[in-house]
Amino acid sequence: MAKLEMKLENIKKNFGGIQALKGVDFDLQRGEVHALLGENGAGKSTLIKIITGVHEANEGKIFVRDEEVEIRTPKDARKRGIAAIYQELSLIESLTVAENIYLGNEPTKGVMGVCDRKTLYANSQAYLDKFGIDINPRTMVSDLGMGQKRIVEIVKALAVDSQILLLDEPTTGMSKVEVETLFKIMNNLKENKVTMIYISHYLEEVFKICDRATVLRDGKKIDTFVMKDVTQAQLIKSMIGREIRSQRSRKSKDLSGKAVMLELRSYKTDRMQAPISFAVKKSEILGVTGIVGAGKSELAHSLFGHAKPESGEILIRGKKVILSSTRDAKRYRIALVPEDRKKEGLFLEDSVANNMTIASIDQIENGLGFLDHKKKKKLSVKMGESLKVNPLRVEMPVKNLSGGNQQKVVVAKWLMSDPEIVVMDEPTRGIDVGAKTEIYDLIKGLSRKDKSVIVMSSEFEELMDLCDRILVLRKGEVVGELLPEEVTNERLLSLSLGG
Amino acid sequence: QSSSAGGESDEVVVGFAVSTLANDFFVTMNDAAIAKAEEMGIKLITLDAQDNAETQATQIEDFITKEVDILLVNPVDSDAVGTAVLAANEAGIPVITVTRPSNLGEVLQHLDIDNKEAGMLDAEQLIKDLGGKGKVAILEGIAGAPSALDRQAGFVDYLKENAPDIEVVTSLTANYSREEGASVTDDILQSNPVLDAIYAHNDGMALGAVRSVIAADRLAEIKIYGIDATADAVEAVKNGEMAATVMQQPDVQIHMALETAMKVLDGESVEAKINIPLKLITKENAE
Amino acid sequence: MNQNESTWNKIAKILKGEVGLLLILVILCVLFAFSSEYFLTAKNILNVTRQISVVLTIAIGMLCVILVGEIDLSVGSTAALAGIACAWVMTTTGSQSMGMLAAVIIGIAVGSFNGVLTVYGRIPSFIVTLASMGIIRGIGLVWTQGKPFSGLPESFSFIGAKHILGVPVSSIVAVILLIIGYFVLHKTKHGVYLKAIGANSEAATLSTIPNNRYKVLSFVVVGMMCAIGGVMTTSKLLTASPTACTGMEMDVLSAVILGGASLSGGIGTITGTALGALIIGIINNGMNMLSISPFFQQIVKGMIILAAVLLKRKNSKA
Amino acid sequence: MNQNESTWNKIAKILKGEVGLLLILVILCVLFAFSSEYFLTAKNILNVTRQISVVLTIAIGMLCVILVGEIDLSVGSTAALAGIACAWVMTTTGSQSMGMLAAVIIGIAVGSFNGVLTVYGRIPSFIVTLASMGIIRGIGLVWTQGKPFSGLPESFSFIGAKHILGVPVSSIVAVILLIIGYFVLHKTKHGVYLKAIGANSEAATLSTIPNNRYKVLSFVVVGMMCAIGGVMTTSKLLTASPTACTGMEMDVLSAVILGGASLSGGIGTITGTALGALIIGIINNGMNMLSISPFFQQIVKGMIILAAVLLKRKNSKA
Ligand SMILES: Nc1ncnc2c1ncn2[C@@H]1O[C@H](COP(=O)(O)OP(=O)(O)OP(=O)(O)O)[C@@H](O)[C@H]1O
Ligand SMILES: Nc1ncnc2c1ncn2[C@@H]1O[C@H](COP(=O)(O)OP(=O)(O)OP(=O)(O)O)[C@@H](O)[C@H]1O
Ligand SMILES: [Mg+2]
Ligand SMILES: [Mg+2]
Repeated sequence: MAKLEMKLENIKKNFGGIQALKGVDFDLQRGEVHALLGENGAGKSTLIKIITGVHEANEGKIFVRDEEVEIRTPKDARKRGIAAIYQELSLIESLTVAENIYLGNEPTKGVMGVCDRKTLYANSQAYLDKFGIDINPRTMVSDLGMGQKRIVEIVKALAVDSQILLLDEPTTGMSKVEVETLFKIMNNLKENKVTMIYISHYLEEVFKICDRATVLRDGKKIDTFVMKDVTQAQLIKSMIGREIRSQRSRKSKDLSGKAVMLELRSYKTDRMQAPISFAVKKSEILGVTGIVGAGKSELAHSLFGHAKPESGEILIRGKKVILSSTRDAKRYRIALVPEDRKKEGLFLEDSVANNMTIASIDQIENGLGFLDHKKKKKLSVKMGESLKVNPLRVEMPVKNLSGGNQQKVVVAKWLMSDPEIVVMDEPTRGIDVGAKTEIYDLIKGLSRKDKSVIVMSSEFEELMDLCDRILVLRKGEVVGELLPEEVTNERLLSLSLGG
Repeated sequence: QSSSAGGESDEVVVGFAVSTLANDFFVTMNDAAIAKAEEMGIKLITLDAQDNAETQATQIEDFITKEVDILLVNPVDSDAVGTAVLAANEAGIPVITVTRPSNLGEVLQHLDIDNKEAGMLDAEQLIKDLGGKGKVAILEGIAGAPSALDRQAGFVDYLKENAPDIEVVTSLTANYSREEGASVTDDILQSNPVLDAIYAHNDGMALGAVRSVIAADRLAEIKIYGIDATADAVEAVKNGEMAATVMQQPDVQIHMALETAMKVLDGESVEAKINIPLKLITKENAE
Repeated sequence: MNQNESTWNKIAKILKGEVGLLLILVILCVLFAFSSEYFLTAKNILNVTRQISVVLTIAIGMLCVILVGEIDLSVGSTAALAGIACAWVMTTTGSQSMGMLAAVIIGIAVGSFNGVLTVYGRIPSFIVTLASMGIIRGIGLVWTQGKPFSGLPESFSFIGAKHILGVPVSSIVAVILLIIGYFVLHKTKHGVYLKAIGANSEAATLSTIPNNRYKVLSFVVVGMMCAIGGVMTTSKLLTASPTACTGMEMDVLSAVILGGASLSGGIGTITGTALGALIIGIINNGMNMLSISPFFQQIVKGMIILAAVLLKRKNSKA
Repeated sequence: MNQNESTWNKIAKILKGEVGLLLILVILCVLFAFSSEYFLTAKNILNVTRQISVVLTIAIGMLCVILVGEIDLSVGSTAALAGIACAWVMTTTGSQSMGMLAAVIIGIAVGSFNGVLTVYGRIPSFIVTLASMGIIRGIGLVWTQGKPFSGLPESFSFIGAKHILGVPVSSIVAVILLIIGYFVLHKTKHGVYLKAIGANSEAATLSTIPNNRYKVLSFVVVGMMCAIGGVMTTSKLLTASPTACTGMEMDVLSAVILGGASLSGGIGTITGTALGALIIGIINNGMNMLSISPFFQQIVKGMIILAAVLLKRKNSKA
């Protein structure tokens, strides 16, 4: 049997009343990539954070290379050769890309801690080049798109010379292209005997890169599988305790009788590299994809009145409109589920109920303008149930939810406002296999009710499942428009990449 | 009607509401008050309003609540103290004011220091020293502070009347602070290659000016005048760094106030107003 | 064990907030009551409420500004200028209500000025209000030529110095404003919006909250509160001094922050602010009652504040 | 066009930062130079640098504290107490270096006190330093019985009042400290850490930065800078006054914030801070040169600051 790199025994963790981990055993063999699977809120991130010293376990033992260790702070973890990519972005927006990559790990000269800038920037550039991604290491992180930030985060973890690398949903918001690069790098690391834990809700990825998989459910370990000997359906069943149907429709809806709801004509903002034109009909689900930095989010913001337009026009129901603020957008019954839940979507310290209702707060006002807390609670519980938010404690601060459940709150917030046009930027980021179906059903339900839905996503499968039409963006330009019948993974990929 | 505070039946309790203890002059006054009270067997409570009229009103209220036997008030502002004095009247607590009067209410005695006169005394000496001709710069106290307004008016009016050939080249505030006195003087020295005198509304600023003038090596040509006669300033006058300062005898003033207080409590009648004589301190009479 | 812990946690949670402050207040009162017979009398306590009424009034507005993540350093100057305007208009027109109207107009004008420059000029509010603090103080000084504006009619002292059934009118005004503030901030969407803007302005914008309008509005509110505070002060002293309320910004900020608000925005309550102001008022009053000598007062006050906050923390950790 | 835009954008970006401040400075200098012949002389400019040297020195430390997202209101009191300690030890032992050592010890002690209470006591630094501001001022007052401590030897005026080759010694000290500060904050990892802590303390922890240690350290640094500032002031006036440096916190904060730092942490530069202090110093000096009357000075100063910052913003938008 292979040597153990790390072993966890009976790890327990509770947050206040919530028992996140209920005695988890886990072992990690040297040189393997070990997947950690489970529904939203199963306890995956918590386990990672215990290993890296962000949280301290209430009970249990950690062994690293057969030696029992205490890991109290991230620094302790780093001393043991453990590095991590966390689920939520942990970059400093006001520092440059390179400074972020080497934060806490700066190349220095002399005793004073003088930064060796040359090495800093050269090494960062080298790492970034590996991803073939066009990011200048001197740019501020605040100027990057979400996907680019993810890549910086990955590079940051790689820059630490680690023996154990923990990756918590590293590929959310990345397109196939970047995922492939990541896998190449991971394979490389594997050859160098780096051991990895890999968390993802994309099972195809897990089958591609992982050797074994451990499934958590409800804070308990269910089982550990060897990937060679298991099927996707088996894994899913073990994760959620039931099977789910696959649901490729791959047929165009008949939209011929539908009126055009929204149209862009040579529209361009100050950050777009090229003008963009397209139209969406009532009840249509339009997909928009492209690689990291292609301009999906900028388009999403534009449709919600949160960008600086330079030229072109937007028409709603055939009438020219000016969306100069998010208020305007709301007036035209447009909704946006933003991409970066931490920065754009949530008030982390505030309660789940407040987060869900804030964009449609008028609904819970009584005649005198006072807030009806009972109604607020009722509405949020209802919405929370339909999206399977777990645990559903609407008075709890939203920061105490797991990543996937936080994402559900963001989606909930906008569905509450009963919009006509729904723009969703990576709506299923970090959402588990089971709950994704719920969201897809919701989107389809919107479409049945004659609403228009625009979904920005870097996940091709998702779009192929869901959309009536897919636009492919490259450098801000529409380079392709595909109907469900003609869509294949390869076509999407080659269009995204160009050439 | 000697009521009592703090439970000790016979002790006379005097509340002293002082405008600010961030100023030598009033620190000296307070020290003298403490010494004198001890000597007279009086219990003295001092509260410092830190030059804030609202705080002072509050403190006087608190004295009234504590049922002190008599109030010595050194108003931050003669107008603003009025309502508090009225409240004391209403509570039957006798009030004596020192340094500044109260413009409202019934005050048994006011021991006055005429700030205008202090400015005049400096002006008089300055005219003498300069031979009626020259350029003078002024360092003002806190903008809008009553003492600053009076010290300015007394000085400037006297000059205007008696020495039209003396020009006030600039008049800037240094907020009664020694540091600002020095740095504002730095600026004055830069923009006035020719300058014969500096008049400061208090000794703190004057002493700051002294440091600045010494640093610029212009002490021989520039004479410096202050008000308050603090120990440092008298020393400076003695060794020729300052030309003059005005003694307002805060210790004498507070001694008299305390004596008045005892008289009032004994039922004797007292004079409504007492002027504390001012004294110009120059090298000749500095001790 | 689990059960136990969760009850503990609950208590800790409450203690962290207002109840912790209430506890401090009670402890202080007990201490002072044992040391001075004059302290715990209805008269003295009412007196304290009057003493803090101006700070309290302005703190309501300051809380709004702090909630959205801004700051207003010009409150003292604004209160003073509003007082002057009130006194001047009152003596000129002979009408008290005209005077108060003038004060409110000044307050709104200053608030709009600060708000518009902060929001649309995109200048940090610290800089804007630091500048306007000086400008407004200067205007007051120039207007009055540096001299207090006195000789106001005795009838005008109603708001600042009179009582209704033994309760000071200014305390009543402050309490009414507090109640209104409480409702607006904690029971309507406006409060939710203000907190949201301060907690995460980007997310607030994307939640279709009109950030800019609310920010300007909160400056206008603080301006109006300053106006009321300025009128109270003028009424109490029957004098409008151009140097009134100097340093008021620190007193107000102390109350708000001690009350649990965060300088970086998004966090804070009206009840906390009220308790914060009350604690500071009680400390000041208690020390005067105990005749603590002036030089020692600052030391003692600092120590009490630290001890109190530490005690609160300690409890909330348990 | 795209090309063009990016150059524009670049210029705008620089203008947003220090160059914008530099521009303001130049414009102010030109304006004042036209209005007063004495303004733009080497002597006067050196004079300004000496006048701002204390603010500048303390601002270096304040910047560290602001960068990590905290604040220090006790700087003025600390400087005063350090000055008193220096004067007392100096006259007692007869040794100037012992005096300065005493000042530095006071600075470190106060800084540690503030830092430890903020970080390990988990009390907002606004409250901690508000309390310590009072405590320290009180200690100074009790120590000196409220009277200035004078009669220091003339030789001690070297740091505060003397020149080397025509340049004020205190300016030289401040510039040396600035250069050290520049290197530490902008060239070593320590500066990066401070910014990271202030911008996102959670992320900083995840990046293995010892947040607590750095926070305490930055309070110690500001304490030490206060000590140096206190010694400078004492040396200049040959007097240690217990009320020295009152309100200094506002002057220092103004310089830091005008220099582009953000009160919520993570943003700020040494060069910006230096320019901020210089701009305020130049405004004060220029107005004195022009003999603008005290009542108007506050108005003019506020207006200039607003105009300057607006101008900068306007440019940075282009
Ligand atoms: N700081 C916290 N306070 C309270 N509860 C928490 C906290 N962090 C996590 N939890 C709870 O612990 C449980 C496990 O969360 P965790 O983040 O580990 O889930 P996860 O498996 O990573 O889910 P996801 O797939 O959504 O990321 C959840 O119920 C969550 O609500
Ligand atoms: N705040 C910003 N400031 C400057 N440039 C930005 C900003 N946000 C995004 N960009 C740039 O605009 C371009 C489009 O980014 P956008 O975020 O729209 O891409 P995306 O397709 O959504 O990619 P992702 O997969 O990263 O979400 C990118 O080159 C990005 O660097
Ligand atoms: Mg997770
Ligand atoms: Mg995007």
